[in-house]
Amino acid sequence: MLGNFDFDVIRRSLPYLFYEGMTFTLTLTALSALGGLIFGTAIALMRLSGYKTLGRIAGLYVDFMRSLPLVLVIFWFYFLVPYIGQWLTGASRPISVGAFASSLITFIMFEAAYFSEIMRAGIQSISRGQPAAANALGLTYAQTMRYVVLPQAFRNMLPVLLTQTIVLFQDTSLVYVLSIPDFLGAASKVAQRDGRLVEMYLFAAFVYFTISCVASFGVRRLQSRIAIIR
Amino acid sequence: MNYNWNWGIFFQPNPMGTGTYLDLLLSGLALTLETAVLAWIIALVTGSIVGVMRTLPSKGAYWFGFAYVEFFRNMPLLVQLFLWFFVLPEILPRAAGLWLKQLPNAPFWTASIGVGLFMSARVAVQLQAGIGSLPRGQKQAATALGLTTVQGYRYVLLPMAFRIILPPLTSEFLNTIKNTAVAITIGLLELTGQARSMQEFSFQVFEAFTAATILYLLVNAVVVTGMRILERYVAIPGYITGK
Amino acid sequence: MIEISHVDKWYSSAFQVLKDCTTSVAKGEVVVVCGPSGSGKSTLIKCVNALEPFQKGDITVDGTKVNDPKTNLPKLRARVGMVFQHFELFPHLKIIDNLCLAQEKVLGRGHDKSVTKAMMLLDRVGLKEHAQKFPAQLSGGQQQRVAIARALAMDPIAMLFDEPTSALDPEMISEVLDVMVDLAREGMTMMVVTHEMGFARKVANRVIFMDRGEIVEDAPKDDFFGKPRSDRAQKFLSKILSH
Amino acid sequence: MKHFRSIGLALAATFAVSQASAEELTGTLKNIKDTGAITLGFRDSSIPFSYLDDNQKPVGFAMDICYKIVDAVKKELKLDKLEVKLNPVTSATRIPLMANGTIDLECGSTTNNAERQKQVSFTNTHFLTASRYVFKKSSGLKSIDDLKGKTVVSTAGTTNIKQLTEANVAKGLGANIIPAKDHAEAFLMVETDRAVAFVMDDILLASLVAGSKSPDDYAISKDAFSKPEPYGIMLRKDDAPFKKVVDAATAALYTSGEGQKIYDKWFTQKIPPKGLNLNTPISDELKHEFAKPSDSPNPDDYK
Repeated sequence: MLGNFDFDVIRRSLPYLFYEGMTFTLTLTALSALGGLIFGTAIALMRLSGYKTLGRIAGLYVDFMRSLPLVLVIFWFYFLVPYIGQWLTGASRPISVGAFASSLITFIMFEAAYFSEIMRAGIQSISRGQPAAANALGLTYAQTMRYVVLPQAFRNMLPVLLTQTIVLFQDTSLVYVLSIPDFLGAASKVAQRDGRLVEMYLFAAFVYFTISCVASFGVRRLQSRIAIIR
Repeated sequence: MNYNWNWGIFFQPNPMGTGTYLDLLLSGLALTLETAVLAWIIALVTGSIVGVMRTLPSKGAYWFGFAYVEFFRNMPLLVQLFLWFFVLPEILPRAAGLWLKQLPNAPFWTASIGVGLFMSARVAVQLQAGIGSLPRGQKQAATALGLTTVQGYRYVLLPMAFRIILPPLTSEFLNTIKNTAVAITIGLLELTGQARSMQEFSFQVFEAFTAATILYLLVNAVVVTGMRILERYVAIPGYITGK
Repeated sequence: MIEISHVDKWYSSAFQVLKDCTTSVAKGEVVVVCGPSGSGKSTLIKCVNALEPFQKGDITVDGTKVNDPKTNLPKLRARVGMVFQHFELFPHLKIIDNLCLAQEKVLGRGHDKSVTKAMMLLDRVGLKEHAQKFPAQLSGGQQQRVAIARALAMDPIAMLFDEPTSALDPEMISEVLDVMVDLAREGMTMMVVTHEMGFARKVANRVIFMDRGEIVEDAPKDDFFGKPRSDRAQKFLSKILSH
Repeated sequence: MKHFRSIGLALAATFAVSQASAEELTGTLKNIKDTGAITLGFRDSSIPFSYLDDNQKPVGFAMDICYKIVDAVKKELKLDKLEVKLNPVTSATRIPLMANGTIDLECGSTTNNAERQKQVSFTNTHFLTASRYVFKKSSGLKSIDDLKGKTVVSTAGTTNIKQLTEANVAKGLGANIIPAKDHAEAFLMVETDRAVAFVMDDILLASLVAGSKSPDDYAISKDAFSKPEPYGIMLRKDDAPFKKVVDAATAALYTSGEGQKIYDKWFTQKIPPKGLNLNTPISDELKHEFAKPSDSPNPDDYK
């Protein structure tokens, strides 16, 4: 069976797969991770703020997002984001949001729920003495968080955050359902056009596997280095 | 908002002739649960075997477990489903491939096995961590009493390890349910898929997705409650696990 | 009964934990092993029932060579009772089930017979009324007595104790030692790693002193406490007896 | 009805330019003017209407028509520059994406029917096609009834899957219907024996077969699930000024004979990516429609 293998189809489509597909995937991953981290940290701080209502709203958001399949959330946001934009800006008609922006918003909102749980655990892992000491020095709540608590929480949680980012990298492949040409979408377009499923899907699997493997190997190295420093 | 709301749509007949649109969604929910349960059984069984292998002193078993977990953890689920659904039948001998492709309910079986194996790697990691968290003396005590390795795992290590990892296993089970939605890409008409069909046939996008969302939330609540009860049921008096 | 001859053990090529250890325990004899922490005494006792592998030398228990690959280790271990520093009761099993598990699974005893035996032994260590409790509901001293009963339920030909009282609060030490003294007086062959010199004085036949993986001293009790020959043993004794 | 429409059309064609400039801009036109951009929805594999060529750029008959519309819009709004954004859509996403403003025109093979007109609008018809199924000759299928108990695929969100589902119920076929994301994926299901038949508009089936690895293996059913139905470029509902411009542009295109030229380019000549020739000369019905453009969803209006 492998005799019919057409490696040439991979070679011919490499520019498209990587310049368009992989660029889309990696940009989406990086920006979503960044946005998800910022938004997730905000949610974590809300949950730990001590304001009951604020904490409850944040908690509900996290539970809500974590109850839904990503595929459903992707559909939701793809169709809903323009209306939200209209509502936010008070425009007379839905705001046109492109495929990339829409996916980006989706992943930021979705991943924030997961990043917030990580950051919450990170903040809670810091001994109570730290904020107490910061307060004793006269730092405000915001300063305590900004200069004392969050940097430590972030450093402690860095390996977990990076692992979650690898999961996110894999999850971005789900924009396939919207026919958006991310890496997998691009591969499947070539696969279907040329009838070369076996080659293209095996190649896509290989690429995702290699990148994730190298990345998680790096995270493990980082983890053991952090373990030594502690 | 320029949109015609119509919440009565759920009680109108669906074009499949299987009752109302609500029935359509409920049939999707049933398929979601069936797929998830079968996938979960596969994940638990293979995940446990692999997880145990990773704790055995044998180098070979350890490396097999390691490779297994890395293989299934480093590829998107969607890609794995494509491998099982589109690629596997093509690289098998023609007759076997054809048989596989013409199986009735091929998407269901592919999704169950695909999601099951994907989740098994996560179960394996959890179980390995659970076993690792037990005091080393437990294994030695079992060995000193003359229990074989199999008996030691069966009667001593696994009952404790599974109790310890019950909370993370709960979220992995919830992930399994959610992950079945990825199988709409291979034509499985589970809850998200049926919500999408409803949207396509009735054009009532937001009603369809709202209903699916509510159903997922309900399933989540039921599973979480069920697992809490299970946790309480298997809790050991006087022994505090984790939290 | 237990023959240890020229045993060497390394963890890595650089770190030798046992150096040419040779000693023996005769039938009905009680031997106390003592020495500073890290001296290899726990390792030595764990080598006796092959919980720890060793690279050189031989250990024979009741005529069976421990380090022979053909030896059925579970069978051998079932005949040698072992008590651990941290008790290592199985937390998910009731006290009675802790005692019955190995009887049924290893010795193949019937359930009723195992229960009768277990109850008899629990009665003997004074814990009959706790049979239906879980380990975490018992105090440390009670748990260690259960652990002794669990080992005895296997009808061992010899008992190994690995610092059985060192994890206990002071007020619980004596209840455990009392059980051990009774056992010694009944003629059980015992090898005991402990710092309890009172116990050694009372029932030991011989005392072995270890330091840095070596058996420095191996003498009858009275000789050991009367006129220890080595500096190291003298220093050790003066330290632990000074209070 | 038809009469009324053609009057409206004539009016639109005559007064579109002067009216729009005199009035305050609203809706899509205002948005296009404000942003200087128009977004076209395109399809992956609706050959030859809207599909990706070798450079993964969307091309096709409907794309050409859309670019003509874009020119008209540009002229209408007196813009020097009009950026054209392209957004991929599937059968399942095109209607929600039109409704939520992501795309302004959908350039593909979308059937214009009364039900969809409740959600979106269509401009003048650019093609007529009936719903049939493709199968491998080796499977020996003949009629719709032969699909009994078989696995049949169609594209999610199309009128075809709906017609198939309805036929399945009405005729008690008990066929197992699988939805696919797009036409190429659906055809692949038949090619790899996952499904015995793919129900779709016959023109799309014909192009998929022609472009396949071994076109001789496939045949298209004589039986149809529907009368020939009209395809239209889709636009947002309740946006009369924009529709006026689009209708005028397409009407002008079709009546001038340029429509026929574009048609011939895609249906009777070699097309990318593989130099395929579909050899499908224009039908009498469509010729008639081009002479008198109409946006009616009723198939009977095109006889």
